[in-house]
Amino acid sequence: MKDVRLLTEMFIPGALVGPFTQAHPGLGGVCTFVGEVRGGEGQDAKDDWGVEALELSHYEPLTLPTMETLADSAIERFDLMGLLMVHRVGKMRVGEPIVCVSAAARHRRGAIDAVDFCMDHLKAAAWFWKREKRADGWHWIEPRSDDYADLARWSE
Amino acid sequence: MKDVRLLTEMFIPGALVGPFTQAHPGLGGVCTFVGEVRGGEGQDAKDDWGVEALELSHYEPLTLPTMETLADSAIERFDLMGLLMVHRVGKMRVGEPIVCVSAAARHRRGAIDAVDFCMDHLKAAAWFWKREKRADGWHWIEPRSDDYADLARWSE
Amino acid sequence: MAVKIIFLGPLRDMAGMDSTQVEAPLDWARLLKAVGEDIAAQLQEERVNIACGGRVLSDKTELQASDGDEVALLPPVSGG
Amino acid sequence: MAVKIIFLGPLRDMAGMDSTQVEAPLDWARLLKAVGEDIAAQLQEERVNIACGGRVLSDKTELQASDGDEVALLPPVSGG
Repeated sequence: MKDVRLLTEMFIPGALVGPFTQAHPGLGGVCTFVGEVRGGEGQDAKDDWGVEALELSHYEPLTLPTMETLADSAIERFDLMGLLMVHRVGKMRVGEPIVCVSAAARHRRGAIDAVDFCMDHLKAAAWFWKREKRADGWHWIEPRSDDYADLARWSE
Repeated sequence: MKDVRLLTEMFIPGALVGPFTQAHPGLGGVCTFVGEVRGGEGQDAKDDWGVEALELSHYEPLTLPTMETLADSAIERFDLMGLLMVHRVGKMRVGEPIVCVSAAARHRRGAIDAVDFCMDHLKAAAWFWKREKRADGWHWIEPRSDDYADLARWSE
Repeated sequence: MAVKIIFLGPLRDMAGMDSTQVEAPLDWARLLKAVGEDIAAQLQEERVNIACGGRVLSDKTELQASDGDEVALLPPVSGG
Repeated sequence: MAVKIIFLGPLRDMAGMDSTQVEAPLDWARLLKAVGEDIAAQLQEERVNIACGGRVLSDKTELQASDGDEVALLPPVSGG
Protein backbone atom coordinates (compact mmCIF):
# COMPACT_ATOMS: atom_id res chain seq x y z
CA MET A 1 0.00 0.00 0.00
CA LYS A 2 1.35 3.40 -0.99
CA ASP A 3 -0.12 6.39 0.84
CA VAL A 4 1.39 9.78 -0.03
CA ARG A 5 -0.17 12.96 1.29
CA LEU A 6 0.45 16.69 1.52
CA LEU A 7 -1.48 18.12 4.45
CA THR A 8 -2.33 21.72 5.21
CA GLU A 9 -3.63 20.94 8.70
CA MET A 10 -2.12 19.50 11.90
CA PHE A 11 -2.00 15.70 11.97
CA ILE A 12 -1.41 12.98 14.58
CA PRO A 13 1.21 10.51 13.28
CA GLY A 14 -0.03 7.68 15.51
CA ALA A 15 -3.50 7.94 14.01
CA LEU A 16 -1.99 7.23 10.57
CA VAL A 17 0.71 4.73 11.53
CA GLY A 18 -1.61 2.43 13.49
CA PRO A 19 -4.00 1.71 10.59
CA PHE A 20 -1.05 1.64 8.16
CA THR A 21 0.61 -1.12 10.21
CA GLN A 22 -2.60 -3.12 10.47
CA ALA A 23 -3.09 -2.90 6.72
CA HIS A 24 -0.06 -5.16 6.22
CA PRO A 25 -0.62 -8.55 7.85
CA GLY A 26 2.42 -10.75 7.58
CA LEU A 27 4.91 -7.93 7.92
CA GLY A 28 8.14 -8.38 9.85
CA GLY A 29 8.81 -4.81 10.84
CA VAL A 30 7.63 -1.24 10.56
CA CYS A 31 9.99 1.70 10.83
CA THR A 32 8.58 5.18 11.33
CA PHE A 33 10.19 8.58 11.44
CA VAL A 34 8.32 11.62 12.65
CA GLY A 35 9.92 15.05 12.32
CA GLU A 36 8.58 17.89 14.43
CA VAL A 37 9.07 21.62 14.55
CA ARG A 38 12.05 21.87 16.86
CA GLY A 39 11.75 24.21 19.79
CA GLY A 40 14.35 25.86 21.96
CA GLU A 41 14.11 23.64 25.02
CA GLY A 42 17.12 21.42 24.45
CA GLN A 43 20.41 22.20 26.12
CA ASP A 44 22.42 22.18 22.91
CA ALA A 45 19.87 24.24 21.11
CA LYS A 46 21.33 27.72 21.04
CA ASP A 47 20.65 28.04 17.33
CA ASP A 48 17.02 27.08 17.80
CA TRP A 49 16.22 29.44 20.64
CA GLY A 50 13.39 31.73 19.98
CA VAL A 51 11.72 29.83 17.14
CA GLU A 52 8.04 30.71 17.40
CA ALA A 53 6.68 29.19 14.23
CA LEU A 54 7.73 27.62 10.98
CA GLU A 55 6.32 27.89 7.50
CA LEU A 56 6.84 25.40 4.72
CA SER A 57 5.98 26.54 1.25
CA HIS A 58 5.99 24.29 -1.78
CA TYR A 59 5.22 24.29 -5.50
CA GLU A 60 2.10 22.27 -5.94
CA PRO A 61 2.65 21.08 -9.55
CA LEU A 62 5.99 19.53 -8.53
CA THR A 63 5.76 18.57 -4.87
CA LEU A 64 3.24 15.76 -4.84
CA PRO A 65 4.49 14.11 -8.10
CA THR A 66 8.03 14.21 -6.66
CA MET A 67 6.85 12.53 -3.46
CA GLU A 68 4.96 9.88 -5.44
CA THR A 69 8.05 9.11 -7.51
CA LEU A 70 10.20 8.98 -4.37
CA ALA A 71 7.73 6.59 -2.73
CA ASP A 72 7.68 4.32 -5.79
CA SER A 73 11.45 4.14 -5.92
CA ALA A 74 11.71 3.39 -2.18
CA ILE A 75 9.12 0.61 -2.45
CA GLU A 76 11.03 -0.99 -5.28
CA ARG A 77 14.54 -0.44 -3.93
CA PHE A 78 13.81 -1.78 -0.42
CA ASP A 79 11.19 -4.38 -1.34
CA LEU A 80 8.55 -2.80 0.86
CA MET A 81 5.07 -4.09 1.58
CA GLY A 82 3.87 -0.56 2.14
CA LEU A 83 4.97 3.03 2.51
CA LEU A 84 3.25 5.96 4.20
CA MET A 85 4.66 9.42 3.42
CA VAL A 86 2.95 12.46 4.87
CA HIS A 87 4.25 16.03 4.72
CA ARG A 88 2.78 19.20 6.16
CA VAL A 89 2.84 22.50 4.34
CA GLY A 90 1.84 25.93 5.64
CA LYS A 91 2.39 27.47 9.07
CA MET A 92 3.22 25.23 12.03
CA ARG A 93 3.97 25.78 15.68
CA VAL A 94 6.81 24.28 17.76
CA GLY A 95 6.08 20.63 18.56
CA GLU A 96 3.79 20.03 15.59
CA PRO A 97 4.71 17.17 13.26
CA ILE A 98 6.10 18.24 9.87
CA VAL A 99 6.76 14.89 8.28
CA CYS A 100 5.95 11.24 8.89
CA VAL A 101 7.43 8.37 6.90
CA SER A 102 6.52 4.80 7.78
CA ALA A 103 7.77 1.72 5.93
CA ALA A 104 6.47 -1.83 6.32
CA ALA A 105 8.65 -4.72 5.19
CA ARG A 106 9.23 -8.37 5.83
CA HIS A 107 12.70 -7.65 7.26
CA ARG A 108 13.94 -4.84 9.45
CA ARG A 109 16.80 -3.73 7.21
CA GLY A 110 14.48 -2.79 4.36
CA ALA A 111 12.10 -0.89 6.64
CA ILE A 112 14.84 1.12 8.38
CA ASP A 113 16.81 1.88 5.21
CA ALA A 114 13.66 2.96 3.36
CA VAL A 115 12.83 5.53 6.03
CA ASP A 116 16.41 6.80 5.99
CA PHE A 117 16.33 7.05 2.18
CA CYS A 118 12.99 8.84 2.05
CA MET A 119 13.95 11.35 4.74
CA ASP A 120 17.23 12.22 3.03
CA HIS A 121 15.39 12.82 -0.22
CA LEU A 122 12.56 14.80 1.36
CA LYS A 123 15.14 17.03 3.06
CA ALA A 124 17.36 17.73 0.10
CA ALA A 125 15.49 16.79 -3.07
CA ALA A 126 11.80 17.60 -2.58
CA TRP A 127 10.28 20.97 -3.40
CA PHE A 128 9.87 22.51 0.05
CA TRP A 129 11.15 25.80 1.36
CA LYS A 130 11.27 26.46 5.05
CA ARG A 131 11.30 29.67 7.04
CA GLU A 132 11.24 30.28 10.75
CA LYS A 133 9.64 33.05 12.73
CA ARG A 134 11.71 34.55 15.52
CA ALA A 135 11.24 37.66 17.61
CA ASP A 136 12.71 39.77 14.79
CA GLY A 137 10.59 38.30 12.02
CA TRP A 138 10.74 35.53 9.43
CA HIS A 139 14.02 33.93 8.30
CA TRP A 140 14.50 31.56 5.38
CA ILE A 141 16.38 28.39 6.25
CA GLU A 142 19.37 27.65 4.07
CA PRO A 143 19.83 24.03 3.01
CA ARG A 144 22.51 22.36 5.15
CA SER A 145 25.54 20.81 3.51
CA ASP A 146 24.94 17.76 5.76
CA ASP A 147 21.68 17.20 3.93
CA TYR A 148 23.43 16.99 0.57
CA ALA A 149 26.04 14.64 2.01
CA ASP A 150 23.27 12.43 3.42
CA LEU A 151 21.56 12.35 0.04
CA ALA A 152 24.77 11.42 -1.75
CA ARG A 153 24.96 8.19 0.28
CA TRP A 154 22.21 6.71 -1.89
CA SER A 155 23.95 7.15 -5.25
CA GLU A 156 26.11 4.27 -6.35
CA MET B 1 14.40 9.64 29.38
CA LYS B 2 15.50 6.03 29.24
CA ASP B 3 12.72 3.43 29.37
CA VAL B 4 13.82 -0.21 29.04
CA ARG B 5 11.34 -3.01 29.57
CA LEU B 6 11.00 -6.77 29.23
CA LEU B 7 7.33 -7.67 28.88
CA THR B 8 5.66 -11.03 29.25
CA GLU B 9 2.31 -9.84 27.90
CA MET B 10 1.10 -8.43 24.57
CA PHE B 11 1.70 -4.69 24.16
CA ILE B 12 0.52 -1.92 21.84
CA PRO B 13 3.55 0.02 20.54
CA GLY B 14 1.53 3.15 19.81
CA ALA B 15 0.40 3.32 23.42
CA LEU B 16 4.06 3.55 24.49
CA VAL B 17 5.47 5.67 21.65
CA GLY B 18 2.85 8.43 21.97
CA PRO B 19 3.62 9.31 25.59
CA PHE B 20 7.35 8.75 24.96
CA THR B 21 7.29 11.36 22.18
CA GLN B 22 5.34 13.84 24.27
CA ALA B 23 7.83 13.44 27.11
CA HIS B 24 10.49 15.17 25.00
CA PRO B 25 9.41 18.70 24.13
CA GLY B 26 11.89 20.41 21.82
CA LEU B 27 12.78 17.25 19.93
CA GLY B 28 13.48 17.36 16.22
CA GLY B 29 12.62 13.79 15.33
CA VAL B 30 11.52 10.43 16.65
CA CYS B 31 12.38 7.20 14.90
CA THR B 32 10.56 4.02 15.89
CA PHE B 33 10.99 0.43 14.83
CA VAL B 34 8.41 -2.21 15.67
CA GLY B 35 9.15 -5.85 14.92
CA GLU B 36 6.28 -8.29 14.74
CA VAL B 37 5.94 -12.06 14.56
CA ARG B 38 6.06 -12.57 10.82
CA GLY B 39 3.30 -14.63 9.30
CA GLY B 40 3.10 -16.49 6.04
CA GLU B 41 0.98 -14.08 4.07
CA GLY B 42 3.66 -12.38 2.04
CA GLN B 43 4.44 -13.51 -1.46
CA ASP B 44 8.14 -14.03 -0.89
CA ALA B 45 7.54 -15.81 2.35
CA LYS B 46 8.01 -19.47 1.55
CA ASP B 47 10.31 -19.92 4.53
CA ASP B 48 7.76 -18.39 6.85
CA TRP B 49 4.76 -20.40 5.76
CA GLY B 50 3.09 -22.28 8.50
CA VAL B 51 4.45 -20.36 11.47
CA GLU B 52 1.77 -20.66 14.14
CA ALA B 53 3.51 -19.15 17.12
CA LEU B 54 6.87 -17.99 18.34
CA GLU B 55 8.55 -18.29 21.70
CA LEU B 56 11.35 -16.10 22.95
CA SER B 57 13.24 -17.34 25.95
CA HIS B 58 15.88 -15.32 27.76
CA TYR B 59 18.18 -15.46 30.76
CA GLU B 60 16.82 -13.01 33.26
CA PRO B 61 20.07 -12.17 35.12
CA LEU B 62 21.68 -11.10 31.83
CA THR B 63 18.91 -9.87 29.55
CA LEU B 64 17.72 -6.71 31.23
CA PRO B 65 21.21 -5.51 32.29
CA THR B 66 22.39 -6.06 28.69
CA MET B 67 19.48 -4.01 27.36
CA GLU B 68 20.17 -1.23 29.88
CA THR B 69 23.83 -1.10 28.85
CA LEU B 70 22.86 -1.07 25.19
CA ALA B 71 20.40 1.78 25.81
CA ASP B 72 23.04 3.80 27.67
CA SER B 73 25.56 3.39 24.91
CA ALA B 74 23.02 4.37 22.21
CA ILE B 75 22.00 7.47 24.15
CA GLU B 76 25.61 8.57 24.44
CA ARG B 77 26.74 7.59 20.96
CA PHE B 78 23.84 9.25 19.13
CA ASP B 79 23.27 12.15 21.53
CA LEU B 80 19.65 11.14 22.17
CA MET B 81 17.10 13.01 24.24
CA GLY B 82 15.35 9.76 25.03
CA LEU B 83 15.24 6.07 24.23
CA LEU B 84 12.41 3.57 24.61
CA MET B 85 13.37 -0.11 24.31
CA VAL B 86 10.72 -2.76 24.86
CA HIS B 87 11.13 -6.48 24.22
CA ARG B 88 8.62 -9.28 24.61
CA VAL B 89 9.51 -12.66 26.01
CA GLY B 90 7.37 -15.79 26.14
CA LYS B 91 4.92 -17.16 23.59
CA MET B 92 3.54 -14.87 20.88
CA ARG B 93 1.19 -15.29 17.95
CA VAL B 94 1.66 -14.08 14.37
CA GLY B 95 1.15 -10.33 14.13
CA GLU B 96 2.02 -9.60 17.74
CA PRO B 97 4.80 -7.08 18.39
CA ILE B 98 8.09 -8.57 19.62
CA VAL B 99 10.21 -5.49 19.93
CA CYS B 100 9.79 -1.73 19.88
CA VAL B 101 12.68 0.74 19.87
CA SER B 102 11.98 4.45 19.72
CA ALA B 103 14.65 7.17 19.78
CA ALA B 104 14.07 10.89 20.25
CA ALA B 105 16.75 13.32 19.15
CA ARG B 106 17.20 16.88 18.02
CA HIS B 107 18.21 15.74 14.54
CA ARG B 108 16.92 12.93 12.36
CA ARG B 109 20.27 11.27 11.73
CA GLY B 110 20.80 10.47 15.42
CA ALA B 111 17.29 9.12 15.86
CA ILE B 112 17.40 6.85 12.81
CA ASP B 113 20.93 5.58 13.43
CA ALA B 114 20.16 4.87 17.10
CA VAL B 115 17.22 2.65 16.16
CA ASP B 116 19.34 0.84 13.58
CA PHE B 117 22.14 0.35 16.13
CA CYS B 118 19.81 -0.92 18.87
CA MET B 119 18.01 -3.35 16.57
CA ASP B 120 21.27 -4.83 15.28
CA HIS B 121 22.45 -5.37 18.85
CA LEU B 122 19.14 -6.77 20.07
CA LYS B 123 19.18 -9.23 17.16
CA ALA B 124 22.72 -10.48 17.48
CA ALA B 125 24.06 -9.49 20.89
CA ALA B 126 21.21 -9.69 23.42
CA TRP B 127 20.32 -12.83 25.34
CA PHE B 128 17.24 -14.04 23.50
CA TRP B 129 16.57 -17.40 21.93
CA LYS B 130 13.76 -17.80 19.46
CA ARG B 131 11.79 -20.85 18.40
CA GLU B 132 8.88 -21.19 16.02
CA LYS B 133 5.94 -23.52 16.14
CA ARG B 134 4.94 -25.12 12.87
CA ALA B 135 2.59 -27.97 12.07
CA ASP B 136 5.34 -30.47 12.98
CA GLY B 137 6.28 -28.87 16.27
CA TRP B 138 8.76 -26.36 17.66
CA HIS B 139 11.95 -25.37 15.82
CA TRP B 140 14.82 -23.30 17.20
CA ILE B 141 15.85 -20.42 14.97
CA GLU B 142 19.52 -20.28 14.11
CA PRO B 143 21.15 -16.87 14.18
CA ARG B 144 21.50 -15.49 10.65
CA SER B 145 24.91 -14.54 9.30
CA ASP B 146 23.31 -11.30 8.08
CA ASP B 147 22.67 -10.36 11.68
CA TYR B 148 26.37 -10.65 12.54
CA ALA B 149 27.29 -8.64 9.46
CA ASP B 150 24.80 -5.94 10.48
CA LEU B 151 26.28 -5.84 13.96
CA ALA B 152 29.82 -5.53 12.64
CA ARG B 153 28.90 -2.23 10.94
CA TRP B 154 29.00 -0.51 14.33
CA SER B 155 32.58 -1.44 15.26
CA GLU B 156 35.19 1.03 14.19
CA MET C 1 -2.51 35.09 -23.06
CA ALA C 2 0.86 35.31 -21.34
CA VAL C 3 3.44 33.40 -19.34
CA LYS C 4 3.11 33.37 -15.56
CA ILE C 5 6.37 33.50 -13.58
CA ILE C 6 6.16 32.07 -10.04
CA PHE C 7 8.69 33.05 -7.36
CA LEU C 8 9.27 30.31 -4.78
CA GLY C 9 10.82 30.35 -1.32
CA PRO C 10 13.30 33.17 -0.68
CA LEU C 11 12.93 34.40 -4.27
CA ARG C 12 9.39 35.43 -3.40
CA ASP C 13 10.70 37.90 -0.80
CA MET C 14 13.41 39.09 -3.15
CA ALA C 15 10.87 39.71 -5.91
CA GLY C 16 8.41 41.27 -3.51
CA MET C 17 5.59 39.28 -5.10
CA ASP C 18 4.34 35.72 -5.57
CA SER C 19 4.11 35.86 -9.34
CA THR C 20 4.06 38.09 -12.35
CA GLN C 21 2.76 37.87 -15.92
CA VAL C 22 4.94 38.51 -18.96
CA GLU C 23 4.25 38.31 -22.66
CA ALA C 24 4.80 34.99 -24.43
CA PRO C 25 7.00 33.56 -25.75
CA LEU C 26 9.59 33.58 -22.97
CA ASP C 27 13.12 32.22 -23.35
CA TRP C 28 16.11 32.32 -20.98
CA ALA C 29 17.39 35.71 -22.18
CA ARG C 30 13.98 37.35 -21.90
CA LEU C 31 13.39 35.78 -18.49
CA LEU C 32 16.61 37.29 -17.12
CA LYS C 33 15.50 40.72 -18.32
CA ALA C 34 11.95 40.29 -17.02
CA VAL C 35 12.80 39.44 -13.40
CA GLY C 36 15.18 42.26 -12.50
CA GLU C 37 18.87 42.24 -11.62
CA ASP C 38 18.80 40.55 -8.20
CA ILE C 39 16.68 37.59 -9.28
CA ALA C 40 18.57 37.31 -12.56
CA ALA C 41 21.81 36.94 -10.57
CA GLN C 42 20.20 34.14 -8.52
CA LEU C 43 18.96 32.37 -11.64
CA GLN C 44 22.50 32.18 -12.98
CA GLU C 45 23.55 30.14 -9.96
CA GLU C 46 23.70 26.43 -10.60
CA ARG C 47 21.67 25.52 -7.52
CA VAL C 48 18.62 27.48 -8.70
CA ASN C 49 16.28 25.51 -10.96
CA ILE C 50 13.49 26.43 -13.34
CA ALA C 51 10.33 24.45 -14.04
CA CYS C 52 8.14 25.06 -17.06
CA GLY C 53 4.69 23.53 -17.35
CA GLY C 54 5.26 21.42 -14.22
CA ARG C 55 8.59 19.92 -15.34
CA VAL C 56 12.03 20.84 -14.03
CA LEU C 57 14.33 21.75 -16.91
CA SER C 58 17.58 19.83 -17.09
CA ASP C 59 19.11 22.84 -18.87
CA LYS C 60 17.38 26.02 -17.77
CA THR C 61 19.00 28.11 -20.50
CA GLU C 62 16.88 26.19 -23.00
CA LEU C 63 13.65 27.57 -21.55
CA GLN C 64 10.94 28.01 -24.19
CA ALA C 65 7.69 29.05 -22.52
CA SER C 66 4.60 29.64 -24.61
CA ASP C 67 1.22 31.21 -24.04
CA GLY C 68 -0.39 29.86 -20.86
CA ASP C 69 2.74 28.20 -19.49
CA GLU C 70 3.70 28.58 -15.86
CA VAL C 71 7.43 29.16 -15.22
CA ALA C 72 8.52 28.45 -11.64
CA LEU C 73 11.79 29.77 -10.22
CA LEU C 74 13.06 27.21 -7.70
CA PRO C 75 15.78 28.15 -5.21
CA PRO C 76 17.60 25.45 -3.20
CA VAL C 77 15.17 23.48 -1.07
CA SER C 78 15.18 23.13 2.72
CA GLY C 79 12.40 20.73 3.49
CA GLY C 80 11.56 17.92 5.89
CA MET D 1 24.80 -26.03 48.88
CA ALA D 2 25.66 -26.65 45.26
CA VAL D 3 26.09 -25.07 41.84
CA LYS D 4 23.04 -24.75 39.62
CA ILE D 5 23.60 -25.25 35.89
CA ILE D 6 21.04 -23.56 33.62
CA PHE D 7 20.49 -24.73 30.03
CA LEU D 8 19.33 -21.95 27.72
CA GLY D 9 17.70 -22.01 24.30
CA PRO D 10 18.38 -25.11 22.20
CA LEU D 11 20.66 -26.52 24.93
CA ARG D 12 17.58 -26.93 27.09
CA ASP D 13 16.09 -29.39 24.60
CA MET D 14 19.42 -31.15 24.17
CA ALA D 15 19.77 -31.56 27.94
CA GLY D 16 16.14 -32.56 28.35
CA MET D 17 15.85 -30.24 31.34
CA ASP D 18 15.94 -26.59 32.34
CA SER D 19 18.62 -26.96 34.98
CA THR D 20 20.52 -29.34 37.16
CA GLN D 21 22.41 -29.16 40.46
CA VAL D 22 25.98 -30.31 40.87
CA GLU D 23 28.37 -30.23 43.80
CA ALA D 24 30.56 -27.18 44.29
CA PRO D 25 33.18 -26.19 43.36
CA LEU D 26 32.75 -26.44 39.61
CA ASP D 27 35.49 -25.68 37.10
CA TRP D 28 35.61 -26.08 33.30
CA ALA D 29 36.82 -29.70 33.37
CA ARG D 30 34.18 -30.76 35.90
CA LEU D 31 31.48 -28.91 33.99
CA LEU D 32 32.26 -30.80 30.77
CA LYS D 33 31.94 -34.08 32.65
CA ALA D 34 28.75 -33.03 34.43
CA VAL D 35 26.70 -32.10 31.36
CA GLY D 36 27.12 -35.16 29.17
CA GLU D 37 28.83 -35.65 25.85
CA ASP D 38 26.46 -33.72 23.53
CA ILE D 39 26.36 -30.57 25.61
CA ALA D 40 30.09 -30.80 26.30
CA ALA D 41 30.72 -30.80 22.55
CA GLN D 42 28.56 -27.68 22.21
CA LEU D 43 30.40 -25.95 25.04
CA GLN D 44 33.71 -26.39 23.25
CA GLU D 45 32.41 -24.32 20.34
CA GLU D 46 33.53 -20.75 20.35
CA ARG D 47 30.05 -19.34 19.82
CA VAL D 48 28.71 -20.89 23.02
CA ASN D 49 29.20 -18.73 26.11
CA ILE D 50 29.07 -19.34 29.84
CA ALA D 51 27.87 -16.97 32.53
CA CYS D 52 28.66 -17.42 36.20
CA GLY D 53 26.90 -15.40 38.87
CA GLY D 54 25.22 -13.20 36.24
CA ARG D 55 28.43 -12.31 34.36
CA VAL D 56 29.49 -13.68 30.99
CA LEU D 57 33.00 -15.12 31.20
CA SER D 58 35.52 -13.73 28.75
CA ASP D 59 37.38 -17.05 28.98
CA LYS D 60 34.95 -19.84 29.80
CA THR D 61 37.73 -22.35 30.51
CA GLU D 62 38.56 -20.28 33.60
CA LEU D 63 35.18 -21.05 35.18
CA GLN D 64 35.38 -21.23 38.98
CA ALA D 65 31.88 -21.63 40.42
CA SER D 66 31.37 -21.87 44.16
CA ASP D 67 28.53 -22.86 46.44
CA GLY D 68 25.31 -21.07 45.46
CA ASP D 69 26.55 -19.85 42.08
CA GLU D 70 24.38 -20.13 39.01
CA VAL D 71 26.19 -21.24 35.85
CA ALA D 72 24.30 -20.47 32.62
CA LEU D 73 25.13 -22.18 29.33
CA LEU D 74 24.43 -19.69 26.54
CA PRO D 75 24.14 -20.88 22.93
CA PRO D 76 24.19 -18.35 20.05
CA VAL D 77 21.33 -15.90 20.33
CA SER D 78 18.54 -15.29 17.82
CA GLY D 79 16.52 -12.43 19.23
CA GLY D 80 14.60 -9.38 18.08
